[in-house]
Amino acid sequence: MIPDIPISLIALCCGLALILIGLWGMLTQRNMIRIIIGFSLIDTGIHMVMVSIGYVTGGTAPIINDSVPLAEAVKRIVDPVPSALVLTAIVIGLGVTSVMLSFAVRIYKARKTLMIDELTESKL
Amino acid sequence: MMNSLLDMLLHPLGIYVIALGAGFLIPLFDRAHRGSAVLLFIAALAALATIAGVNLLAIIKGAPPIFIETAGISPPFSINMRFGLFEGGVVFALNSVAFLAALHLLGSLRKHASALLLYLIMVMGINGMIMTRDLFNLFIFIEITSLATYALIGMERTGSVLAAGFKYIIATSIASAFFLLGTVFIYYQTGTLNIDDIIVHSDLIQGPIGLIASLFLLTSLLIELKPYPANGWGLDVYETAPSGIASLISVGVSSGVLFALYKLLPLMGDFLPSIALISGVTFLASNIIGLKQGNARRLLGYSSIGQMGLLTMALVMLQQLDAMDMAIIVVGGLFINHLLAKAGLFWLAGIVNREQINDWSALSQHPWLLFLFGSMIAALIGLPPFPGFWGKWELIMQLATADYYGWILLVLAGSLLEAAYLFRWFTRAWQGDITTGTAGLPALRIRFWQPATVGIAVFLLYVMGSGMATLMDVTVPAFLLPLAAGLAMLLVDGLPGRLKNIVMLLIVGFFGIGLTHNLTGINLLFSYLLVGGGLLISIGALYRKDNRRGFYPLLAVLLVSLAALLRARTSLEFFFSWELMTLSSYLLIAVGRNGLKPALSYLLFSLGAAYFIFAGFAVAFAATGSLLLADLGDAGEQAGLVFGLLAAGFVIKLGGFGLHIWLPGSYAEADDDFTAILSSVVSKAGIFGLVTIAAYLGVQADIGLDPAYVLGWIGILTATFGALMAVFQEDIKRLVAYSSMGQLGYIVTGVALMSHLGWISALYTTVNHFLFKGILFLAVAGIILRTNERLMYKMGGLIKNMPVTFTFTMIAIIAMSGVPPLSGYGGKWMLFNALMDKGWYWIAALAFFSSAVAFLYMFRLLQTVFLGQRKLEHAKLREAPAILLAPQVILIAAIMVISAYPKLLLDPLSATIDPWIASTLVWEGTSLVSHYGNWNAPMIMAIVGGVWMIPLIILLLVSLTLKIQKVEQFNIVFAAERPRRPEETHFAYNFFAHYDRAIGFLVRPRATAFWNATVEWTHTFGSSLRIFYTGNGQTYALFIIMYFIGMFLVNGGLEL
Amino acid sequence: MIKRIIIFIMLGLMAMIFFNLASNYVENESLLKLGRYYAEKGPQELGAPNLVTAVVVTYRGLDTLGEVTVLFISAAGVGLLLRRTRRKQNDEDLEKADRREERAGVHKPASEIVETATQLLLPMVILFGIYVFINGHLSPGGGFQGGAIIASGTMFLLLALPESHISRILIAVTESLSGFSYVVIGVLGVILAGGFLDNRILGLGEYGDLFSAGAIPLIYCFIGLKVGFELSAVLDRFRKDDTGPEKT
Amino acid sequence: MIYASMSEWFGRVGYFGLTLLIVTVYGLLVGALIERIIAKVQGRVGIPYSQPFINIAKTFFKRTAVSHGIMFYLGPVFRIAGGIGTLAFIPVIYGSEMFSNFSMAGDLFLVIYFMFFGQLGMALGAGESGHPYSAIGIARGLSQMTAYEVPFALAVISIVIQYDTLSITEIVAAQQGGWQNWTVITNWVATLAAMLAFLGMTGYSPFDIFLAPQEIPIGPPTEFHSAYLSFLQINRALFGATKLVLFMNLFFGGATGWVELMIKTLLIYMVAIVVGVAFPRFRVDQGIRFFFKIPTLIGIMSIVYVQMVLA
Repeated sequence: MIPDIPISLIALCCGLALILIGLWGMLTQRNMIRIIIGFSLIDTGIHMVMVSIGYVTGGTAPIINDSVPLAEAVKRIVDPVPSALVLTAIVIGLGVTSVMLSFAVRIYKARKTLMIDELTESKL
Repeated sequence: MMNSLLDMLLHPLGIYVIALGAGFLIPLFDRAHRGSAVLLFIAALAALATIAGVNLLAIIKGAPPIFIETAGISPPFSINMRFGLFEGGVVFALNSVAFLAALHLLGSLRKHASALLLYLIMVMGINGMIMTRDLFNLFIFIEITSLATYALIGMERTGSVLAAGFKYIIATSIASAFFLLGTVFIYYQTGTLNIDDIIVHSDLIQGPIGLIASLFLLTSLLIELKPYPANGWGLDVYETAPSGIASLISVGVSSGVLFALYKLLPLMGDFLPSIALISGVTFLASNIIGLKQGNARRLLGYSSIGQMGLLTMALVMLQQLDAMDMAIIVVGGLFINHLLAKAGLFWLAGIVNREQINDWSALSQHPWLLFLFGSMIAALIGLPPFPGFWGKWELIMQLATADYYGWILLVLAGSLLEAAYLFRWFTRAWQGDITTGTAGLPALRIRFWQPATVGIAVFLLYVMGSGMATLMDVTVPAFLLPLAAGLAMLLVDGLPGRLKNIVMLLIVGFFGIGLTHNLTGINLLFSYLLVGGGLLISIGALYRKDNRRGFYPLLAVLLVSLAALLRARTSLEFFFSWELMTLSSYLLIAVGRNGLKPALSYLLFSLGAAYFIFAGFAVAFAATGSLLLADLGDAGEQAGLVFGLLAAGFVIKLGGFGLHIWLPGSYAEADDDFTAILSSVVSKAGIFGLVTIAAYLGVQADIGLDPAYVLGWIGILTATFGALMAVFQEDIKRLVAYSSMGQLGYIVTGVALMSHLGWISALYTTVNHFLFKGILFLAVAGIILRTNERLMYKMGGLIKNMPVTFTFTMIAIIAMSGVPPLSGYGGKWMLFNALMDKGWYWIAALAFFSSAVAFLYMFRLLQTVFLGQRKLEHAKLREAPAILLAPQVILIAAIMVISAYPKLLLDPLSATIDPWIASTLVWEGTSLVSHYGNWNAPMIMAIVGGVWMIPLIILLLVSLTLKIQKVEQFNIVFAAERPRRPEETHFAYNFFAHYDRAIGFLVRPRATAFWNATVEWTHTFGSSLRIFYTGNGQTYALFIIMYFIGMFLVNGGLEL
Repeated sequence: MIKRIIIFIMLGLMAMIFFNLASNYVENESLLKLGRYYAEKGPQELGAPNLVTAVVVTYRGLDTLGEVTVLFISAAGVGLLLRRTRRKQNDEDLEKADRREERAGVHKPASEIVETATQLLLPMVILFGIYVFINGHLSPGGGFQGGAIIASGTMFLLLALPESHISRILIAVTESLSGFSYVVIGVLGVILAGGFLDNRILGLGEYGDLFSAGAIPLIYCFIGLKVGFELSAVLDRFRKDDTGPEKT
Repeated sequence: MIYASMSEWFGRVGYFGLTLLIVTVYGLLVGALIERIIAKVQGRVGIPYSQPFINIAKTFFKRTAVSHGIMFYLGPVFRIAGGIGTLAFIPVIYGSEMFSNFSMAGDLFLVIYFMFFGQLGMALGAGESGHPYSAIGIARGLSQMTAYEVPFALAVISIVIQYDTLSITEIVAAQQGGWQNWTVITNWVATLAAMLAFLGMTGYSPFDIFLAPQEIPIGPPTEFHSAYLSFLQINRALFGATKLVLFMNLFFGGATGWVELMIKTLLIYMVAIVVGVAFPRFRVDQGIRFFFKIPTLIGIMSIVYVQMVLA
């Protein structure tokens, strides 16, 4: 069984599983910090999905130097694009997380609570 | 490549360079000096708008779209951007609004350097979303915008805004996650990230992965557009965020997302129906819920979401119909409209700073703000001359050509609902001192510069709206003349009231005659009634000595738009003038004593009517491919539907049976002189419309008799119930108002007959109605002026004080009643003959009945007001002012002439109709002969004069021998007792109590109850639609997930 | 409870959708269009052995500029949200509460081991960060990675010496200037080379050398500095805000 | 021109004066006759035939008068003008150009509408007196009118359909040639409806509450006296007779001579009298509801009848 499963599929499945776990966290945890953690999990999951998508069977890091000469590059490296995208995505995720955290901090300061279901004053 | 630095700076790339450069430098400047940072910020924003503007101008002048490539590598291997007409337009508009919003917000923004840079970069982010052609780059710009938005929302750091902001973050971050996932899988399938490249290779997007990836992208963008019901998080932010930020979220961020969706639409071909449905439902649902909303900002939120739904729907529809060339008008118009109006409203909300719409009554003290407020609301509803009007027009036309009638219904119903709550809000604001809530609040303190940004937005709305007219097939100057007249009057609004009236008469006369002098046929006839009549009745308004600020400009708009209406060649021109007329008459009613509430129902019914007309025109356009009114007749199979819709519209406007509930209130509460104009002049516009469509459709297209027969019934039921309801009124204006409704009913029936005689009777009655209703309402104005009462039982015996008014009223009433020899008889006679000709016997019988019923209220009017016992406090009243009587004299003279020589009127009327229906009038001398009988008006006049004179002379002669004793008021045979007070003796209150006992059940206010129930039901429905708004961020997140899953299941997920 | 059930149903459906994705996923046998182009042309065009860096800095340079912007605004946003309000009369209670917390030992000084380790490791961490971003075009790594490493140094510092002072001015000036310089380099690309953010404003140099690949190392330096300082600022902000989250 | 010359015009006026006189006198005599019949029924002697004339003379020559104002003054003028005018528009004797009056000015429709003229003027005159009974009486009378107008209008429409004309002369013409051609035979449904309406129109019991001869002194004209009252009295006879003539023309074949006219109208009148003597008075609302039920139904049936049966 094991050899049949491509490595990137495993990564992909892990990534998707992480996303699900993150969603579960965001939907069920009332504590805002945990919700933020849920979001981070989703983010990470997506990053894993991205990287696994970029994988080419048998590929190596896309650095063209002595070990991977230019002529063989096309055949031997993994796709550099998803890696580049992941880099950006990570930073964005970090930005969002930090802002979310500062919201949580501020909400706690204003309301003395971190429970999201206690913040329903504007709704109708 | 680019030689001078200036060229480079003005290149669209400069938007990024300047925004980022300035953004990065702001903290540095701030360290040095806060003021310099602010200056840099303002300068950068101005530069953003300037760059967009310069480039847009070049493109409009014909330059090709600008493609911005980066990295010196050509796409798809590097990121590129596009600055074409659409991008340029949106970017320019956005940057300009962003600039204004910044000015509006400057007070709070300048407190923090980071707020400045966040704002700047948010604007840049939106620019990027619009211009970039790379999918992943789009994601980054979405994120930039979102992040900046988050921070700015939280800027004030109060509990509620933070809570709302957190929900917003949760929702949008899930949406972003979806977007990212979608992007990745799209890349996986196509191997490219360039949107154009993806579109070229869209065949590669296939199978379950393709489907899921596309749905991820689509759902993400839709969620960002806040579709119902997954939009509670957005509303919370609208409600709590600083107004400037909320305005930018509403108009800026959403527009960016919408543009992104527009770019990706070629990939979404399979999902267009679901997108349309979602946005349509959102539009409708937000507007229904809006009805229940009491919080001003949240209300704006619903309106925003609704408008975005409409925009999205319009966009998708155009894509689906392959009519993207219309996007510039439809989406462009709606977009600009929403952008400016909604932003302006949010700013205004910031200035007013009152949470509950009830508390906006503070605005009543600020007429100019009220003006701005009203203008923006009118724009949002899509009233002319604002851009939204043109956009909605074109949208409906396009929908009609595709036979999307359900969508037309949805758009119009949604618009009507939106009008309902927005104008209700406006009414509250105008109303002022309502008791609830305001007591504890201090008056508004508004600095003079604060409304400047709002003012600019409104100004731009007017400019853009008027400018858009040039894109359409409209004779612009003619149709903007009403506004010009209004503007001119506005400039002299400081003058004394009477002087203004004279100026207005001159202006309206000049414009009106200019507009109508070369008309022919039916239009010419109505030009006499509408323009000439309008001027004549307006003379009566001179009796008011007060200043009446705002009254004359509106009246000028109304009267000139009536003239423009007659001139309309196309349905668009017609509808434009029609809406302008609706709007101005609404405002004129609203300035009446207690006019606001009835004005609201007037407006809503009028808009409802207008939308029927709108739909009718749309169907006609779809059928004929032409906007010309003259081509209406070519509608072929659709003619019946067109006729039905248009007739429904006009009948509502005339206060048709069951749809009349707006009428008594508006007539009663409008200023007394304006009521005269409303009844005798403005109502004729509806008749004009009815006659016009009857001519084009009824006769030319030969719709068959069924719709006409229905119309005939509606007309006669209107007449009957109008009369019956008039009988039971205590309020003199309501009585005359219902009577007006009844009389218009005869006209409707006459038109519906589709025969020469029927039309002659309709037109003849129209003229006659103008004459006697003009007299009646002016007389009523005089009575109310003198007595300061409207309840008839509080009057009585006024014949002694106001004999002239009494005489005029009596003559008008005889003319109305149809008693020979005065002019009313002719109308009745012709109508009856035409009905018999057609075989509409039941209608004829009802016509008999209703004209008999009419005697009841006519007599009541004369008896309880002029006859009977005079109230003690009325002993010293004077006759109505001469200036009020003067127009009545002219009208009386006209009645007399027409009564004696109806041929003078009938010949031109017949000539008007002859082109449509061959004349059937047979004259034998002065006698008009019909199939059944004849009518010899001069002879009748002579005989009646004779038989009246002879007893009179005899009585006079006898009187010479009599000792006639003039007696005091109470000298009557009253059980030998002399009543002490007139109240005991004046039989007036509940005059027809016995009649009420007998058939009063017929006129219990069922229509009112029905409409109230409808309103109630809509409200209940609206609140039940709010069930999804729990306020819990997690629930909202769940909705988003469900939304995606729903999209997935609906769009083929079940088959996987 | 119903809500929970719905959530689980939804998650189940989501899992089903994901299963669809995974079951239809086929590992790529060869490079996709973009990847192939970059692999074939990248080294010659831009002179950077690390293709990821080539993509990040030049081919998708606009993304990266955006990325930097994202970080910049999140730092600004965090700063805006967590700014200290000017002490007003009614804030005094809060302040008192803060002092009580301090006395109660919420801000415990770090242990000696941490302190010492920090003193020892901090320079090396920072140096390593600098190495990572300078060599971004040659080996795995780059401006963001390097910046993050520098920021982790800051984290160290803050853990070890909670009271240590990080110069706001230094941060502000550095991030402003480096960001601005990045934009300037981008603009220079328009003037001197093929387009915005084109790295070929400087010579491509000897393939594989430290000073090669045009402006890439330069850009990565700015990015590294900027990221490092911005992340530090964010961390600093969270520290400075004196409402430590309570255990719930 | 229908009236070709001035002399013809004057001739018509003269003949109309004659008609007027005959009809008025006849109306007064019939009034007296009715009074006598009622008296006989009630076991009294009753008034002499001269009594109505004496009454008029008395009131006309009364020397004192009270006026409540100009409209009060004009009320009786309107009233009698309404009566005279109505008669003027009805051809009285079929086949007689002399007694066709001014019927060429209009048709049946004109007559029906002109009947309101006098009522309206009267109402206004009475109203100015300031007496509440006047107003009450008029309010009741008008209400009742709207009710009996319905079956009447339906009947009229029915016969207009039947004869395809509105001209009274032509309607009468169509009924010539024997009693079997009278509308009462050919279109008995319409006649029935119209006769029921007629009961309301005449103002006898059970539909006399608007006059209410006992409770409200004499209904709308409460305040009138002297010459004003004489006008009203004359009109009462004249107008009543005119209505009879109209009904005779519409439903009973018209008359070719005065004698026929008198007999027919008297018989028509008797219907109202018999019903009036036999039935107690309705309240106003009862009366109104009555007319909206059976008579209206009959009226509707008359139109159906004329369309289904006679077509």
